[in-house]
Amino acid sequence: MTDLSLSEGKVAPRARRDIGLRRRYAAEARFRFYGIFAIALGIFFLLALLFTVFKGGYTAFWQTSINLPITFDAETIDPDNKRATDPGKLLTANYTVLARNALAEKLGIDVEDKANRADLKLVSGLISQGVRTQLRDIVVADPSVIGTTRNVWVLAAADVDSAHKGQIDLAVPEARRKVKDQQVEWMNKLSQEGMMAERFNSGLFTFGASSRPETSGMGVALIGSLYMMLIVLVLSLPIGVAASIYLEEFAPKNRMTDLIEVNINNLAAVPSIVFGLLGLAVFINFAGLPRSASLVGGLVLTLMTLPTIIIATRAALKAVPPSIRSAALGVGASRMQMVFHHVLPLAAPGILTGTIIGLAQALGETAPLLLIGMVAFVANYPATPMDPATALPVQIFMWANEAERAFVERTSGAIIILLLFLAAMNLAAIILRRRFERRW
Amino acid sequence: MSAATVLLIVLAIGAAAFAVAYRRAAGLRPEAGQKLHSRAGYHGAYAFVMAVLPAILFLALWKAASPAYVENAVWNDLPEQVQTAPDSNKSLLMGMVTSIGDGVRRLSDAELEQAKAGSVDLRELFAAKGVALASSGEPYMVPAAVAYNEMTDASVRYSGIGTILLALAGAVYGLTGISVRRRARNNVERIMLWGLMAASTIAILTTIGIVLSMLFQTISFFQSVPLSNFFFGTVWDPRFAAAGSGGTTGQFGLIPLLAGTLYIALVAMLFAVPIGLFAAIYMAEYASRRVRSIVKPVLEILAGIPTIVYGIFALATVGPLLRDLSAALAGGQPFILAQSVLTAGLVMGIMLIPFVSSLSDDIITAVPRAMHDGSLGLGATRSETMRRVILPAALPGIVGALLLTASRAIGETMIVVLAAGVAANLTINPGEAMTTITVKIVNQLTGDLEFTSPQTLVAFALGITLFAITLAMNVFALYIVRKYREQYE
Amino acid sequence: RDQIQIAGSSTVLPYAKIVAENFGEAFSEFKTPVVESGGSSGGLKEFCKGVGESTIDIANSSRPIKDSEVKACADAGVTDIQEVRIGYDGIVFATDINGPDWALAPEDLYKALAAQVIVDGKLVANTAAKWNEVNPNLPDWDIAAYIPGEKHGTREVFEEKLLAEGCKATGALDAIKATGLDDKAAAAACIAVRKDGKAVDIDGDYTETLARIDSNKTGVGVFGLAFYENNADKLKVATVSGISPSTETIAAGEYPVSRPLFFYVKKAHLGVVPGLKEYVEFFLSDEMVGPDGPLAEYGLVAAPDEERDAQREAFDAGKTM
Amino acid sequence: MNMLTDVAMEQKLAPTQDQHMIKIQGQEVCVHYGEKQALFSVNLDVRENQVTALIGPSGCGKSTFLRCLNRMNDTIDSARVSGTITLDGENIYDKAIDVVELRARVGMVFQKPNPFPKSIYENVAYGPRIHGLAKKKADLDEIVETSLKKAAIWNEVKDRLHEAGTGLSGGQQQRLCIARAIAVSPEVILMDEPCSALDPIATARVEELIDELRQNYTIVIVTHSMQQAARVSQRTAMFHLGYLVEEGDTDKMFTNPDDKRTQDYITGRFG
Amino acid sequence: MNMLTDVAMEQKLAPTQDQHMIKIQGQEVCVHYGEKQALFSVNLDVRENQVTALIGPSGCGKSTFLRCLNRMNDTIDSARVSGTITLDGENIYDKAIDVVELRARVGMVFQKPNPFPKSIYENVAYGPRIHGLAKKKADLDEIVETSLKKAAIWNEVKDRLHEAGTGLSGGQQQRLCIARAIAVSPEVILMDEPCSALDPIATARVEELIDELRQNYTIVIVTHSMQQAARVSQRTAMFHLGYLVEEGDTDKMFTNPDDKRTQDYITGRFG
Ligand SMILES: Nc1ncnc2c1ncn2[C@@H]1O[C@H](COP(=O)(O)OP(=O)(O)OP(=O)(O)O)[C@@H](O)[C@H]1O
Ligand SMILES: Nc1ncnc2c1ncn2[C@@H]1O[C@H](COP(=O)(O)OP(=O)(O)OP(=O)(O)O)[C@@H](O)[C@H]1O
Ligand SMILES: [Mg+2]
Ligand SMILES: [Mg+2]
Repeated sequence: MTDLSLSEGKVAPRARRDIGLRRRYAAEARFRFYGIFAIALGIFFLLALLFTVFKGGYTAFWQTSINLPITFDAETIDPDNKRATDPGKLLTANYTVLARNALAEKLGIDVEDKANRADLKLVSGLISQGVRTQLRDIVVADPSVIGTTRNVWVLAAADVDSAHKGQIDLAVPEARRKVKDQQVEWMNKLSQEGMMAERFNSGLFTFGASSRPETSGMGVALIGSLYMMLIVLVLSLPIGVAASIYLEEFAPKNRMTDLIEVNINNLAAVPSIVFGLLGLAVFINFAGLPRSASLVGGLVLTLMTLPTIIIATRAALKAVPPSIRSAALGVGASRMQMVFHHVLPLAAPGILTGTIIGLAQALGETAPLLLIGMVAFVANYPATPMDPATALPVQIFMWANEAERAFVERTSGAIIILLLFLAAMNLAAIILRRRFERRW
Repeated sequence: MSAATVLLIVLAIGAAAFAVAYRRAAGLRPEAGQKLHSRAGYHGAYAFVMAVLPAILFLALWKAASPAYVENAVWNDLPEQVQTAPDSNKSLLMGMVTSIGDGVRRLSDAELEQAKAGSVDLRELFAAKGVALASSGEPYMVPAAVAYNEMTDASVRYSGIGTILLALAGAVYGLTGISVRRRARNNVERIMLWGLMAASTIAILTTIGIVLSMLFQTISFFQSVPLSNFFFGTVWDPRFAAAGSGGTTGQFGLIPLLAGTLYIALVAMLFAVPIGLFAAIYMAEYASRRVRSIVKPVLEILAGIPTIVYGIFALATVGPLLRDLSAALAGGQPFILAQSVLTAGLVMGIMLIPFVSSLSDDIITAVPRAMHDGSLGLGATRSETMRRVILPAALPGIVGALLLTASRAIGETMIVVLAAGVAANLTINPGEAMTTITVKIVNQLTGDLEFTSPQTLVAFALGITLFAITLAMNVFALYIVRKYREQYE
Repeated sequence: RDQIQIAGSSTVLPYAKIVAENFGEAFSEFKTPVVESGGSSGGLKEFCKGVGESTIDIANSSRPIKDSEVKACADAGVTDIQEVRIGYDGIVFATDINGPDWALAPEDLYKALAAQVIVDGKLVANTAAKWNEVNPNLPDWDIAAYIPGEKHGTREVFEEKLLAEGCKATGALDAIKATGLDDKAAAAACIAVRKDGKAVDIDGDYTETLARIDSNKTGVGVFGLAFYENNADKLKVATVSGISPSTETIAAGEYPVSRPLFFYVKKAHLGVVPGLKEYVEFFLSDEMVGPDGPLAEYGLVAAPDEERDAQREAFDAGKTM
Repeated sequence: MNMLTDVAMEQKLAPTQDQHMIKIQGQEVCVHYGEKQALFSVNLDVRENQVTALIGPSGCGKSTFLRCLNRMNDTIDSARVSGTITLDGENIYDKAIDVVELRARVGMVFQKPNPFPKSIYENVAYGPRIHGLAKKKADLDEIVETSLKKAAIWNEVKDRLHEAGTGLSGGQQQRLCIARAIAVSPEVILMDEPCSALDPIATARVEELIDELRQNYTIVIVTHSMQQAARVSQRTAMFHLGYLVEEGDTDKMFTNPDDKRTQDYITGRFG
Repeated sequence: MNMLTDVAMEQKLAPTQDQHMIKIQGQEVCVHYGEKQALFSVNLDVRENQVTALIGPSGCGKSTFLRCLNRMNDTIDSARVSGTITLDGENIYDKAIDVVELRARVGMVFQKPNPFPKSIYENVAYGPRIHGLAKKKADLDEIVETSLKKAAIWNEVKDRLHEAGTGLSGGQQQRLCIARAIAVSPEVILMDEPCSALDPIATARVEELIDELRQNYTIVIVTHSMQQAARVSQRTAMFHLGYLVEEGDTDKMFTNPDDKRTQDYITGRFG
């Protein structure tokens, strides 16, 4: 239908201007490539890191255990039969011996024979010392088991666990390693009979700190970190956002606010351990809060996280276009309403990013906790944030410095747990952020 | 009445005030030509705040002030000779008195009489009750402790009553003036503004706290080490004096540490900023929503990995890799040591990537579309648009992000310890080891050395110095940002 | 407060942990004590903050408390301090398991690691690059020694027991004195370590040293005996002056490089903090610090019987410093 | 000189306008943007229940003056306003004045349409909501609907009330902003070129709306269209280079202006 | 039905236009925003060295069509364009086509003025600079000056070239954007209501400019002013609800339109 005019109008297009397209496209392609390259590099590093961590750590989630038919011998547990009157009796009984005897019997060693003392010591060495509390808990929970026989999976000792996982070089001379040849032989036997197996290491998540690798876990640290992150979130997000709002939206632009701004930026550069000093001075010495408590840890980390959140929030607030503000003011919104109804939601993605990064940093921080006594050995669960607790990175840090081989994989395992914790923590923020993201 | 119960009561009064005020305001019938100035909710909120805020402030002030007051009163009642005795340490003595006060509460009357009479050893008596005393104590302390207890009890009682009365008064005040023209919203917003202002002063308080918590030790450090030795010394070797200088105090040269700090941070920034910025640009401009929504949080994981993991990564992987690589390149002798500025900078840079990328991405995305369209409409390529229009418009925010990144680089410890070591060298070769101020702060604080020695105290001097240096850098950064700021629309 | 609070040396930490854990299990009426890490200095500093609920009860230390610290303590009201010596920590040199055997003497270490050595009777800066330059019996390895950082108590032991000895033995001490330094300065000069990167300070823990040796197979590291024993399948230990380190040789005083470990108890807290007295007694019992106890198993060199008895007696008698 | 003209004019016109009270009175209003002065001693009254049109070449200060009337200039850091402006006799630059209430009473439609990045419904409902004008959801729906209808955009958006306001065409955005402004039923409505992006039909509707609103409200409108000024306004003020050149009855201004510049501008012979 | 009208019209008009070649040809152009279709099979030609005016009620798809011509719709995520549009016979939606070059050839002035947050000078110099149109600083100064002069804003801004472009009045911003667009001397200039915020004098200047540019360039202009369309354009296209209702010689359109809707719209009887 337009053919007519087309055929009439068709002439050679006029010479095009040279606007350096080739060069500019090369630049464009380069630019784009840099972007892809940067992201790829970032992801590569992440994968490399994750790979090293996972490679070293996934084994920590399995723990060698031995399935033993344990006879809860009344003779051994409560020789004078006083448990009815003195419940403390059950707590102090010699449970270790029960497990040892059960295992010795399995391996065909006569417990009564004095000549077998050396062997019995080796047998004991197969079983974790933690068996004491394990069996005790069973008995205390249900004293009627006394006198019966039950199959119980008991933890193997840490060295046995390492050997079973192939982490100890069995080729080196026997004298130089912790696991003896006899023990290896028994281990093979037990494995073949299916009595020794690797089971999921739930203790890694539930146990508190311990000097024995096989009974040490992240339980206390998880609770401590949870408390601290809650405190940090509840305090630093509102305070940080409030401070940013004041500075960005309300404060007169003068020397004073410049001072505050510089100050906040500067706080971000203060080494984290200095915040520990501050926390020690202010919260413990001045305010009299208890040492090693996650409350103090949370407060210190809050102070440390604040600058990050404030800087991110201010940047996000600055980026909201002025027309939105005029629009709100124009319909008679007060500045407070303008900020809370319009500017803040639009700045939310940036604020959440700051929060994610700040919280992630707080979650991984050890140095400030050192001075307020949270880099510590804490075996009991904290009931409240006022009780002694540790934190995930602290536990990692402490395990990383342990001498025992079995702690090596646990260190990596702990890092994996920390990353999972981080991921769980960030997920909510990331979903929220996606909801708020909007282009105008 | 514990503080918690008082608080609960106050909150309950506030809630009641809110409800009443709300109903009253909602029931107001403005005359013709008049409008309700503030909505009922604001009237309610105002009444609530009036009821709760002064009461809580009062309680807090009382709690803060009363111990000092009580202590003073008790102290003044102590025997003259104690007060004026040359070796009497007030705080120590009062500490005893308060501890005894604690213990007195747990004593039976008979025991108390004994204690007053001085016929028992206070320390043993109290130890049995679970109260620690540093020394055996003096008999005169017991009556003082009893007085102390009475006064504190009274203080708690009065403060509770006072607080509740104040809350009631506040509630009444908040409720009385309710009228059509009352500016409840303005009042509530003014209070909110104060709240916001208070939040921003936390930064100042933190700063003051930081300086104060390091100042005294710093001063005592400089009493034993001359300023010039610290600020201009080029050798860091706190345990050894320079051969021939004769002193035994050691050398506390800041220069090598400062150089190391800046150098490592610089390398880290050189690595993280381009990568982070390009990643941000790619996510904001080129990537599809899906890719962006995955890549961004994935990169953010980098910021959350504990630094000790980075340290181990540097120590076990990156350092040896760089060393072997440089050895292969140079054919034999490696020119990069396993522990070097480069290793530390590189690994720290990895950690910093998300600081740049995520924050910048948010800022870039916030630049209005119209800017973008305006540039594309002129025939600019996307990269030109990005470089020349969007980035300049986003600059203030990006500079903020970069500042944060640089700050983090300066404050990092663990990576440096493991990747660059603790040896304080002064060199310009990035292939060699250096160390940073923060590393030394941590080291000197956590070691086995005497805590009163300059070797430990230097940590505080380092902390304050670093603080001052970064402050200067931030002032400069602020100046730069002001100069180049572009405000859109 | 129903929990004992302990802080201090990271060397003592593993032992304190073992005791604390066993204590918690054996005394079910008490909570397991909290043991903080953070260095002797930090621990003592907290210890000397004062008495009362908000302060710690015990400070672990890998060195004896210094006079200035005792004074600081007293200024803050901490006057009665009880010192407890728990045993000895052996310090060993080790190399990668696959290397040759090492036999070190203080002279070798001095010649290899000191800042200044004596060559032809003159004092010159140390330029030795290989171990066999120092002593032909040592392997042909580049000198790379991972020694404890200056913040560690171990470093002092290393300096006193090896460098100072080596300094004397090689005659450097006299040479240094000859340059006109007084005794103190000369002693300080003796223990100065070369700064050209051949001797690397390690401020982390022994795991870091182990990692260093892992990545540099010809490195020599300084370890605690306990750490070495836990990693005997990866490390080969060197003899010093012909003695191989072990709990026996150290206990017998044959192996020269060892140091005592301590903890300090606030007397004012005894009987106040529940379990504190029991904890200390439990710690000192042979069940724990004895030669067959778990601490020795972990690597602590138990003190001789008489010394342990003396410690127990001193504690029971309430002997303060 | 200007002043004299103004005063003279005022006196001349006064008798015909006594039925309309002065709603807003601007006296000696000067505005500076940083160093640059954008308005010079403007004296201008806005009468109740009338439409006042501000005309003048681009950049002469119309928007600036308009923004003074509800203190929107407060939001521009560099802007400084001097002189007095009274609303119902109260100085709106007084400390005691609550700007928020002022802006609720003096609504504004901006020159560049600036919808919130929210849904169309939320855009309109926002004002009534913060002022508590609707008790129930149904009331609010009602307000939104009437406002959109009055702004002549209801038909186009009624099926997409919950889509983003920023996804509208230019003219639609402008009408949305009008709807948003009238939804809070202010006493005075300031409109900065409300019809610039509108087609003739929509323009006619908006003009009708203005005429209708005039019964109850006071309206100040900036326009570049002489025709529009002539059609909708009762009084017209002519600005030039920051000065108020002339002000008076629209009929008179367009037929027999006092000032040469006005004459030139109206007849298109300006510049 | 539309189609038929189009063809008929085309044939009728063709003879009078052979001196002008077709510059842009749109065939069956449909645009969807997400689910919503905004343009329905539009067939429209733009002839070289002529001014084509797009008219139609607000929201009818004028801007949408305009934005198709230099593929600015690409930047809206939800927008999908189908059909073919050729520029000098090349399909601009072809893979081989380079959008950057296309946009350099087909410049655009947006409906909402969007100056960059840079100085006035930089705003104008931006285009020439990225395209490398000026070798020397002096050349660039020259380009900036002429562009600003052509856009009739030079006098107002010549003393403040280095102040921010965002600090201008609405009309000044609009003219700045015009200057920015012509500074790169594109072959085709798309103008989306370029005069909406301009006073009559400035409008006249811009119209003069358009007339002048027509000698060498091809211009497509969206306008709501019938007068303006009649004054400046040679051809007019009328849109309604996303359909191209009628297209033809401006003279004919305004005197004797074929379509009832056009007639109604022009005479203001629409809706
Ligand atoms: N980004 C978008 N997303 C969704 N719908 C859109 C978008 N932009 C425009 N529309 C819709 O497409 C239709 C045509 O819009 P267009 O902007 O082309 O109108 P117009 O003719 O330019 O109107 P005006 O004269 O008001 O500017 C309108 O109904 C509008 O609401
Ligand atoms: N934010 C600002 N900063 C600096 N100068 C400004 C600002 N806003 C306006 N101006 C200047 O003040 C003068 C008056 O501007 P105003 O916006 O009032 O003009 P106007 O009459 O509304 O013009 P238009 O019809 O083009 O919108 C103009 O010269 C303009 O450049
Ligand atoms: Mg204007
Ligand atoms: Mg449009």
